[in-house]
Amino acid sequence: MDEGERPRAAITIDNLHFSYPGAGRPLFANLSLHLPAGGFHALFGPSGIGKSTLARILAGLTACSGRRSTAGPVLYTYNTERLPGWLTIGEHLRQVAAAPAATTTLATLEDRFGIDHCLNRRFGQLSLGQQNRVNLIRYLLQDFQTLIMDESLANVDEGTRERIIITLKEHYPDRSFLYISHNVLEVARFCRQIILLREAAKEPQIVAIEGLDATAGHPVSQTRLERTVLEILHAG
Amino acid sequence: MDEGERPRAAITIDNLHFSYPGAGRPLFANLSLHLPAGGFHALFGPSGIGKSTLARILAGLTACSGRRSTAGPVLYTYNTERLPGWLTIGEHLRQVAAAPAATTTLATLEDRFGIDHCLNRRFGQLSLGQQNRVNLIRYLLQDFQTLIMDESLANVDEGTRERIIITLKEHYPDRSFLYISHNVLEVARFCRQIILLREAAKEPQIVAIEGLDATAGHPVSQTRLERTVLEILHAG
Amino acid sequence: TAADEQIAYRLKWLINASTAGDVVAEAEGLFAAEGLQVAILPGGPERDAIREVELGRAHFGVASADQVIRGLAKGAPIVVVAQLFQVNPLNWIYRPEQTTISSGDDLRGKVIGVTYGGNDETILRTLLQRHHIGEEEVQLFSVRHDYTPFYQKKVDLWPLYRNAQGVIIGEKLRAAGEAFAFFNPDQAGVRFVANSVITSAKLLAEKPELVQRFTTALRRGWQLAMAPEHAERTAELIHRFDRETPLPLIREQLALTRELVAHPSPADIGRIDLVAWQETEAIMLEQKQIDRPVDIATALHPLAE
Amino acid sequence: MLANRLLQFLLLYFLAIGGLLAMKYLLGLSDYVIPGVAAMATAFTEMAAIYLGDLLDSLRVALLGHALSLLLAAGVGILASRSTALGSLIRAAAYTVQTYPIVAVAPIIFILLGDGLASRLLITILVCYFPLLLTTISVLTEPVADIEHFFISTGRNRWSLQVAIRLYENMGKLITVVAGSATLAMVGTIVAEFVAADAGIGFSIRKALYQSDLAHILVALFLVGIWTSIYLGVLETAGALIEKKWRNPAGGG
Amino acid sequence: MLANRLLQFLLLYFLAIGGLLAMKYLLGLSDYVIPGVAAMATAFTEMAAIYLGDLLDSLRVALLGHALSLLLAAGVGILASRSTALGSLIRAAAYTVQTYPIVAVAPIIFILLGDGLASRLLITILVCYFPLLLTTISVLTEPVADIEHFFISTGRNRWSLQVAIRLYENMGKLITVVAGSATLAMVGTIVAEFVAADAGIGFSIRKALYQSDLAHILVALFLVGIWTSIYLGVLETAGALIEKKWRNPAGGG
Ligand SMILES: Nc1ncnc2c1ncn2[C@@H]1O[C@H](COP(=O)(O)OP(=O)(O)OP(=O)(O)O)[C@@H](O)[C@H]1O
Ligand SMILES: Nc1ncnc2c1ncn2[C@@H]1O[C@H](COP(=O)(O)OP(=O)(O)OP(=O)(O)O)[C@@H](O)[C@H]1O
Ligand SMILES: [Mg+2]
Ligand SMILES: [Mg+2]
Repeated sequence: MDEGERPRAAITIDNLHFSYPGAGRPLFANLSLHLPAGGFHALFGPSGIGKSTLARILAGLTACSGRRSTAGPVLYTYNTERLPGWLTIGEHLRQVAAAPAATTTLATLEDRFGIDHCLNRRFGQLSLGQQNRVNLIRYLLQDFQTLIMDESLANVDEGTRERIIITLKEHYPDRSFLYISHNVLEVARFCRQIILLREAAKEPQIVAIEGLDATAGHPVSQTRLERTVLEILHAG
Repeated sequence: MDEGERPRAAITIDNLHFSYPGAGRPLFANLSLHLPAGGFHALFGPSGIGKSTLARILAGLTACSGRRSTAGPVLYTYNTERLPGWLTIGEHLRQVAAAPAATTTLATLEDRFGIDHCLNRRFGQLSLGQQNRVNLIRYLLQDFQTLIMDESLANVDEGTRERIIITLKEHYPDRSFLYISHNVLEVARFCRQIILLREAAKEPQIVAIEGLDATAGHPVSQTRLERTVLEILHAG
Repeated sequence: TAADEQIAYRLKWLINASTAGDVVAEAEGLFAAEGLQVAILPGGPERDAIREVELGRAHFGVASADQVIRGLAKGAPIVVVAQLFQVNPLNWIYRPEQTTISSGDDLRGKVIGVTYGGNDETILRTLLQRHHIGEEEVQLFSVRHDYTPFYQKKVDLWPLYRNAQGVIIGEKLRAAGEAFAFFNPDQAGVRFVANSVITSAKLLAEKPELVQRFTTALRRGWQLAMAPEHAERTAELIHRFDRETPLPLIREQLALTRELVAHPSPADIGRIDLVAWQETEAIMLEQKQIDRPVDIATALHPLAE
Repeated sequence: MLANRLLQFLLLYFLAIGGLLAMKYLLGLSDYVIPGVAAMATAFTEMAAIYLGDLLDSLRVALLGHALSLLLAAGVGILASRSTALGSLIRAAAYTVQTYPIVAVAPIIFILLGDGLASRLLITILVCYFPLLLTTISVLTEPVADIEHFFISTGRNRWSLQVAIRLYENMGKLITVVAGSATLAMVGTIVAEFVAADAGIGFSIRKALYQSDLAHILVALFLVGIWTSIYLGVLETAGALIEKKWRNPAGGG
Repeated sequence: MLANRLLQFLLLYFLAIGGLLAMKYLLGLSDYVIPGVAAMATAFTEMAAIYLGDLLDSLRVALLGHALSLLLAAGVGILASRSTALGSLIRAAAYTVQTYPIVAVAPIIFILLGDGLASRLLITILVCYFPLLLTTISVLTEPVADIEHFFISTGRNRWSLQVAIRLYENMGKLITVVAGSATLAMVGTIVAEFVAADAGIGFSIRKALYQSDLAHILVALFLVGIWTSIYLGVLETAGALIEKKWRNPAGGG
């Protein structure tokens, strides 16, 4: 796990082996992954395949035996995080907004994420999807090169979710995102690269598929979308 | 909240008014809802609109001012529930399987839900989607007439989720399900009635839309699906 | 033998030189010679031999005279069968370099340690009254387990048992090169009976010979313990229980105990001093420690040998 | 809550008195072993006013001692929950001090602090702080991962913040223990007065004990019980209000 | 953990002794106020073996008392956490009993239980159980909604299950408090021996106290500290093992 020559990828991992203590077969056997620098990418695969585990390894939160190198700070956020209870949402967000510039970003994000009317409530008084969004916003205010979003929008409705993804791509063109989601259409439409995680028995365990990387200005055609979706489903 | 003449609906609620203490405007103003008896239905709407709140009211978990009547026991399950930590999943499920008949049901469900290889692990050792599925299974083993599933499959991949929904419809044809999900395609395809929850300002606050009620034997055409999806999106 | 009667004997305090006779009676087989198997139970501040005797938990016990009189005033059915100390060992230690006490009058203006509720309080108050010293003319200091305030010279006079702590504390002061002396209330004219042996009126009525045998063995034990030629052996026996006190100090304690117990002569060991008891009762009445006379003579049962 | 506590105490107290009296009359015990009703009544009328004065004196110390114990437990708990060598040493010190019975350390306390309020307070605190400390440590050493993750990841995990998070998340538990420890403050004060003071209800109990005066002791225990119930009831009510104000009902599933 | 505890104790003990000696020489206090090094050494060589025997005797009682306190606290805590009138009364009783200083109730205990192990154990338990009780109550009265919801909804919410859930979810906290309360068991035993027994280290401390022998007391406190550190260390190690075995690391987010 050394930071050798500056990698072109946001995160590189080679030769990863991992199993949970007590588990029979390894979860990852000789896995290698290169998350491209910049862009909105997906980590995709069926439930229980190891996405969250891999995400935590990529973020350096779980120790592993592979070689890992990163370009810049990597943050990992997940959908069941909570905020401290003694502050209102608004107070908390203002407190964690890193730089002065972040304050204006914050206002934009609050508006685009549709949480501006919740700001003087506590975290426990929000709906699940509101909690998801508030949590994501505070990570966006931080100093990161790569942000791993583990089901960070799982409880948000599709319309809002699309608006959020597009906002991210507009506002953070130079950062790398790794988005974990179970929505194949969304992933196919909005992601640049879809990293498909498969069982440890399959070789290679990881397949990278090109997504359509849609933005507000560049919607994608129904046919291309269907083709990509099929490609993803077949590769899994 | 009396159980008057036996209603034809699984749950009926009339004249519901509700606001959270301290909140400015009411969440529900004069809302009425009739959940049809039998069938797989959805409660749909944007994040923060009040689905979870309404679901808890329907289940009798939150006190309210409306008239509520139900046909048979109503259960409410949500995605962040947990199992006791000292039992393995298998032990827990066997313990809560209500009747002897439930044991065979259990085996089928474990298989169809794809959690049969997790049975001798603890809840904390499961992935999110596995946790979702295990939690749902135990509710299915109970004595209920209506089951409200609040984002119960939110962290499960689409393939598994469809298999689960189809299994539910096959195995429990006489029961009523109220499914809360943010996936409009899924809801349109599999649900019989889609109860659309809108802002309190709109009149009526609830709109019921006919879904396609697909089963394993009766897939639905792409055009009908698109039409229903559009109908839902426009009504919202 | 199996025929031996099992007797529980509750002391007032821990086993030390003040219980020499009790230990010797047991260890030298004097109880056994009377057909008694006696369990000697150490006492303490939370122990109350009168209660235990009344409840039948103990057959005999040691209590101070003020405890006995107070118990009688509240109807406790107990009797006194022997008096262990002919002279009350309660003294006040002081540093003559700092404090001069030649008579009770000299207490005026002093800081005097007192155990509130203890018999030293009664004795002290009587002393003050007899010498016409008002409460405001002295400073009373509440005494507790440890001697720190006396060591730190915050208190002029500190109450203790002359034959027990008196020796130990004296040794410490001597080691530090400090002079010390004792103020004895007896010399200032206050006679207040100390420890005596009690049993229940019921036991005395039902088994007078048992009480007789016990008292006899006990008196012999004390006579043996106080005999100078037996002193070394007595000291060793006490040391078995009282390991914290070095043997030389125990010997010194024994010598002092002899002066208080075999007073004026060894023949007086165990003697119940009626006059002293009556004076004790009078003091307690005077100090409002009891609200009515108990006619102490009726509770005293000196048993002829 | 308060009225309840008082009623419960009265019920228990008179049950206990009833038990003692039953024992007295069944076994035919003298007033010395267990005082009769008349003796108890006399003791009450004679001593209640005097003891009430003593008790109020003690209560002052108990309140102050309780407050200081809370501060001490919070302070030591916070320091001790740090996984540094110093934190570990402070924890060891807090535990070691607690191991020693007050009576054994009393001479040292008197040498260090002399007589008077300081010693009395210190002893009260020594009796009262430990359960509070244990709770504080147990709460502060258990991570609240789903809240702390963000602060750790973003390098914001100041130590004070971590303490705040863990205390806040366990507020209900803390309030229960803080209110409950009120009784320990009371017992600490009484013990202190027992070994150290020449004032307060503990001192009065000691005097009664020396004279084997159970009737007086029962009067004192009655007053102690009444006042502790009140103190406890007030704290519990206050705790419930705090919880209600600070913690809002959790949002929908 | 164990070695650490011992080292820390030794460090603290000798720091404290150093402090006392510094005070002695700075203030010119005589040997009977604070014994000199020579006196301490003599006391140690003379008494260590004797006190060790006493201590082992006490440890037996402390272990038993600790175990019984755990049972009592669990039992009373479980009963008291029920929101019934009986539960509330039991809780009030537990609090009231705690309010009374042992020394005041000791005579009553002796009347009821007589001498011997029973009284000694009861006093140990009375000193030790309360912090455990407070923690138990605080844990048992706080719902774990996301686990309990299922059992409540399906009418399965037996009371024993609820207790199991809440205890299990708070195992880390409970272990900290249980291990920590070992020191209270030790102090409870010593107090019991102080007022009640004719054996044990508490009894020896009392004798030393009556002889005003600080050097002996310091030897006794040394041994008490050593053994409590060992006991505590063993419990903490055991607790860590239990937690590791029972609680598995949480799954991915
Ligand atoms: N602590 C653990 N001990 C043992 N096995 C575990 C542990 N945590 C997770 N697992 C298993 O490892 C596998 C991968 O889990 P992970 O949470 O990474 O899956 P995932 O791809 O994120 O699934 P989901 O989409 O459901 O969140 C799963 O089969 C899970 O059961
Ligand atoms: N305890 C509370 N106090 C005040 N407002 C609350 C509370 N809980 C929820 N709300 C608000 O009530 C509204 C409805 O919340 P609810 O959880 O029912 O939404 P939802 O439709 O389930 O949303 P989601 O899809 O995000 O789960 C939201 O705007 C939320 O912020
Ligand atoms: Mg996951
Ligand atoms: Mg919701």
